Amino acid sequence: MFKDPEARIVGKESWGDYFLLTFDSPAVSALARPGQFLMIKVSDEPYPLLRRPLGIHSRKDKTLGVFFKVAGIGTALLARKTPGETLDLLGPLGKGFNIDPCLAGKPVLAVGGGRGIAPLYFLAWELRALGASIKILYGGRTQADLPLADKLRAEGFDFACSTDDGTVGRRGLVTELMEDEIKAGGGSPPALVCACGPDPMLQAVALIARDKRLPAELSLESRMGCGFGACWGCVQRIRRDGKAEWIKICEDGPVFPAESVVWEKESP
Amino acid sequence: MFKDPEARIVGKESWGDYFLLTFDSPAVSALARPGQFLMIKVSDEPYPLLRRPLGIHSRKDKTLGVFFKVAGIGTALLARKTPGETLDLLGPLGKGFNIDPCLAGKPVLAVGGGRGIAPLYFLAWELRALGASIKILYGGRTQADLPLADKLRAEGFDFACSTDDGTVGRRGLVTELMEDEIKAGGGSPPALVCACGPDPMLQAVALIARDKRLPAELSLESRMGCGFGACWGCVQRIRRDGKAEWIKICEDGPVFPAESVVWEKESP
Amino acid sequence: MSDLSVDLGFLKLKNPILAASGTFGYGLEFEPFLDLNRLGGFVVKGLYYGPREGNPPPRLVETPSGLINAIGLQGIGVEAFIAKVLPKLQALDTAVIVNVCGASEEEYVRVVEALDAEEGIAACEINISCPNVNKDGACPAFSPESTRAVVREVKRASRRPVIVKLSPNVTNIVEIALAAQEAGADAIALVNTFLAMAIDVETRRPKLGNVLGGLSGPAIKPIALRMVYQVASRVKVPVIGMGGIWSGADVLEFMIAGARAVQVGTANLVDPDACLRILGEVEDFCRRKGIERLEDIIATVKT
Amino acid sequence: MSDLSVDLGFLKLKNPILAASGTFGYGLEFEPFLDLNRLGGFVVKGLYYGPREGNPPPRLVETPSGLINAIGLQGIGVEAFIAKVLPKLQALDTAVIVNVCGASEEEYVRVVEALDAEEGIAACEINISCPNVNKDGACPAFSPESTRAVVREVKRASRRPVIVKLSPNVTNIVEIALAAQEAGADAIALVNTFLAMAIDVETRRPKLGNVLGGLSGPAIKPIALRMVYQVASRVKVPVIGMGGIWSGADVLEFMIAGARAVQVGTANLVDPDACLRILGEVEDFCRRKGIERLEDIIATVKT
Ligand SMILES: Cc1cc2nc3c(=O)[nH]c(=O)nc-3n(C[C@H](O)[C@H](O)[C@H](O)COP(=O)(O)OP(=O)(O)OC[C@H]3O[C@@H](n4cnc5c(N)ncnc54)[C@H](O)[C@@H]3O)c2cc1C
Ligand SMILES: Cc1cc2nc3c(=O)[nH]c(=O)nc-3n(C[C@H](O)[C@H](O)[C@H](O)COP(=O)(O)OP(=O)(O)OC[C@H]3O[C@@H](n4cnc5c(N)ncnc54)[C@H](O)[C@@H]3O)c2cc1C
Ligand SMILES: Cc1cc2nc3c(=O)[nH]c(=O)nc-3n(C[C@H](O)[C@H](O)[C@H](O)COP(=O)(O)O)c2cc1C
Ligand SMILES: Cc1cc2nc3c(=O)[nH]c(=O)nc-3n(C[C@H](O)[C@H](O)[C@H](O)COP(=O)(O)O)c2cc1C
Ligand code: FES
Ligand code: FES
Repeated sequence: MFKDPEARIVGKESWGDYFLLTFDSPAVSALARPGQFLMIKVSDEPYPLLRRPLGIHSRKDKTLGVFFKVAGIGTALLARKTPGETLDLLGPLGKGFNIDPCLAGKPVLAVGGGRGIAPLYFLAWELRALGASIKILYGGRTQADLPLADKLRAEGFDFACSTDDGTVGRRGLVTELMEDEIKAGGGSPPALVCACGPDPMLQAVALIARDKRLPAELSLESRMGCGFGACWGCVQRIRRDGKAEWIKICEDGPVFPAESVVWEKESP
Repeated sequence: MFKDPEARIVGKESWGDYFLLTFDSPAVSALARPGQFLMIKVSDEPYPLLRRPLGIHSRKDKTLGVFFKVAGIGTALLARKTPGETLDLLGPLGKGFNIDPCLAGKPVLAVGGGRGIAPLYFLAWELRALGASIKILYGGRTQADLPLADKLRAEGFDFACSTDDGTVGRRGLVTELMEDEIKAGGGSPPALVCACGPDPMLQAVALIARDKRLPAELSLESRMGCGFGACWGCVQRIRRDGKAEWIKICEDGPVFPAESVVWEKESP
Repeated sequence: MSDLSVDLGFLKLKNPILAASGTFGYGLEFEPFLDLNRLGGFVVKGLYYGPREGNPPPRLVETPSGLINAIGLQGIGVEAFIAKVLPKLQALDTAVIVNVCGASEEEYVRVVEALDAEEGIAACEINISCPNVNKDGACPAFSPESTRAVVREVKRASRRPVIVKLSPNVTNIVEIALAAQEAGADAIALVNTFLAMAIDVETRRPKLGNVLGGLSGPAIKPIALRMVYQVASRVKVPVIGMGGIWSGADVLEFMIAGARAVQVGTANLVDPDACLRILGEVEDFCRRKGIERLEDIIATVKT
Repeated sequence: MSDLSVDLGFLKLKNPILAASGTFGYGLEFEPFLDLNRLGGFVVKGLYYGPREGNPPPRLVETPSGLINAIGLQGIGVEAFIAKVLPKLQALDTAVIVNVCGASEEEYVRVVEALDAEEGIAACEINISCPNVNKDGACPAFSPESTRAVVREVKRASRRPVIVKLSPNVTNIVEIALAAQEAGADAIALVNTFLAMAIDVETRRPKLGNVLGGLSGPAIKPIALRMVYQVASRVKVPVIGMGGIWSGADVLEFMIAGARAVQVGTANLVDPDACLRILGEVEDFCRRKGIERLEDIIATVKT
């Protein structure tokens, strides 16, 4: 956990509202694990006030990448940054996915909704390096929400996608794709399901996993004040030792075992 | 008085902390007079909150120019704008210099301190067009504060300058240069002195003008809320009909006859 | 087209957007920038009986997402207003509200009485909450007793509806609002500015000639909204909400919290056509959400 | 090198920069980012006697130049603090201050008594001003009587210096500060957060699980500074100023207004090393201005 006030941006790609920034950050990169995230400063002034949390999307030598969708003022400011400029970031933060070495040779399913693909890409590379047989399911509202599809395919990942409107891939939800996939897998169910995306999607993933008795890890989101455990602003209800508590997502998460997450009926 | 929300920037020059932006704003340009100013939006967000007042520096057909020194966050943001982007501005605001047609053929002295040169450049062009014989005195702390010197000379203006440190021109204050100039002029004192610059300089100009019985017009600065007379935030003590009152600089100024300005002992 | 009109009981407004006192001059300053008749209405700059000098400059300091002002209610006084300004306002087809100031109960009454003889004024807004007049920022809206006293006298003297404008610089805003209602206020407007200060560290002098001033703008919106919510859920008279409104969404927040109308202040200084931009954003929201009558959203916050 | 130390009477600080309660965890969370021993000190997260659940999320909303929080003082309670955290803090060479909470006078006393037996605590800061606990944001710091009552009991029970932390949500901050002083407060800290609210216009729900929360950050600085100025010019005990401090210049503003020390809150969340950056800026200022003893600038505002 470091502050790198001057991570130099070395690359930028964009697809509509989606952006990929890569930057040199040797110290943070050396420690980064899939599922961990960064808190990135979006302004030198106290407006917008807070850093923005973004998952670590990729690592290559000393270089890290973030992949994000413009959601408001903070991500919009970030999207204006160009190579040569620097980012001020804290990281790597949180605990990330539980990558057990004995996943080698086993099937793993990574399920990403929209910008939720961000941390799964890093995860997929690491799992592949480990020798796991990873399959990526990537869903969005429409084709424009799947900007990484071509890349994933080109890089040889086993890959399927879905869109709500059917413009590409299976028409429907990515969780329906997930059910198809498990059904098709037949005798060899995934040894682990890793998912990141909007809450309703994660809730559906958790249900399917429970139903099929699959171990699943979910990467959650929440409003973050600090990102490193100091403010207690980011809590989610998590069940531990049978007791549900408000647990800090930034410190103990953002990835939690699916069965430990207690979903509120409606988020207020 | 208009709002032009989309004045397209067509040119940019810079010299250290000093910037010149030119932009198309046909409606505002058509009405602009020397000494008038613009209120320019520096951010789309409520931080920094207020527009920034800048004098009209130049006009050429439908194009206006502002010349400014980076003084803080607002001018720093403005300095980052590039040709192709647009400015949101209100203008032309205020009353400007009193350019009497009978100044034709007569000597006029324009005295500018630092960024105070900004409105005097526009004034000089208009007076020259009118046939007045304008001489520009341009002072600053050091050579770097006189970025327009070469241009003024190249454009054939009668011109002298001073710096506090003597790096270029007369060593000393621009008001000392002004006294020299008046002395040298001998029998033909200026028919009008126009000045813009920091308060102490304007105060000195006012004293010299009173002493030598020269009509003088001073362009004042103050913190502005609106720039168009609505908030009463920008007042300066002005004597009118023998009575000193708080007068709005943005509406009745920013240019006032030197003898009408009541100087506070110290500005708080 | 959604119906944007709102009914204050004593006054029906075309739409809920009023321009706030002190940030809209006498209205006419804005004619180059917008059609005044499209506003719900506007509140003119605070008027004492006689003309007032106001405070020494500097009168303004910008702060993060905020503005501190210490104008000190410089103005022409009610007689000059009636003679020179009001005739021009009478030609308008929008609600003109006069912001009434006074150094004493008697002065409030004198101003209201002078206005009573005139036409073309929709209501008086009694400013018992200006922080820029007394040295320590104190004002009648600091206590229920003095609130009640001023409002009662003004109500007795005025034939017009009386809107009472409250200060946010109090412990219990509900108690003050209830006092104003009890004394006969036809509506409650809140908030006026927050008593504030800034110091120039180079000179060690206050950045305002008056030392203290009033903070407005987006910085204060979350506090203002809280107060409007608290008051609206306790009083029966209509509440006019304000404080940092910068967008249509801000207007909707205040209305959902319980305001029947809103005032836009500091935003007018930055964008003289802010009220109409904001009105457009409210319209777009209603269209997008299929809201037929804007009034239906008032006080619908789901807590 | 200028002398940056400040003397609170009961406690000498290396420098005036303290990290504020609730924004600095239990201190240890910041060790990866800065050397805690370089701080003037820090105030740990508010402690009740027992562990507390805190409020349902969302607990944070960002606003223009501000942050509303409604954490609701989730925490481990004083026993776990003493057992698990305090031993690590005792190894530090900086002033560790404990922020004490209570649902009743008795609870404040119990917490203070539990801490009294321990070493390595420089002072207790009595939090009588948290807006996130009662439904309407009310707290003891809303009235001189309840302030006096809590402070008196705590002073009686504690062998340690007692700093009393006030709420800005009051009409007359000086009156509350005087009450705290009279009841024995060794220092006054102000301000806690401003009671605030935000509404999601799409869902019409409050953006905070707790409905109301407390506003902090640069947005509130001008109001906080005004209150520190008012209080410092009236009380005899040292004043610890805070609210929106983001830079060295902000620290100097508070000190020139009369604060002997300051606390940095929200800035720590954005920049875990904010306190040291700010300290560096204060040092630079002293060097540039030739100030030998930082204490010399306290309460030097020229009004
Ligand atoms: C651990 C974590 C990892 C994330 N990783 C990614 C990623 O890799 N790619 C990506 O596109 N997005 C990611 N997000 C979501 C991203 O942080 C938000 O989209 C972003 O903060 C929105 O900021 P904004 O200023 O653009 O929007 P605004 O709506 O203007 O933000 C307003 C406020 O709400 C907060 N906020 C709004 N939405 C969210 C949210 N969903 N989660 C957390 N805070 C929010 C912001 O921090 C800010 O304080 C992640 C969120 C978390 C918690
Ligand atoms: C009528 C008029 C014409 C001007 N013309 C020019 C010009 O042509 N070129 C130029 O370089 N400068 C000019 N100025 C000064 C210019 O407006 C300020 O330098 C600028 O507003 C500083 O803003 P900032 O955000 O960069 O600095 P900041 O210090 O961050 O500004 C803080 C606040 O103070 C106000 N402020 C600070 N200094 C001044 C000042 N001297 N006058 C008015 N407001 C101030 C700003 O508007 C802002 O609200 C003019 C000022 C006025 C009143
Ligand atoms: C420059 C200025 C002058 C003001 N003058 C008055 C006034 O004369 N009477 C009054 O009741 N309120 C006055 N106010 C307060 C506003 O009407 C409004 O209550 C406050 O600014 C909060 O709204 P805002 O944040 O939208 O500006 C003034 C505010 C500003 C910024
Ligand atoms: C997330 C958060 C939690 C806080 N928790 C506490 C607390 O436990 N006890 C307390 O006295 N103040 C608490 N505060 C208030 C701060 O200590 C401080 O008084 C306030 O935030 C103003 O300072 P700032 O603007 O620098 O943040 C908290 C503030 C924030 C933002
Ligand atoms: S974001 Fe601050 S504790 Fe998690
Ligand atoms: S700046 Fe508003 S009246 Fe002059």
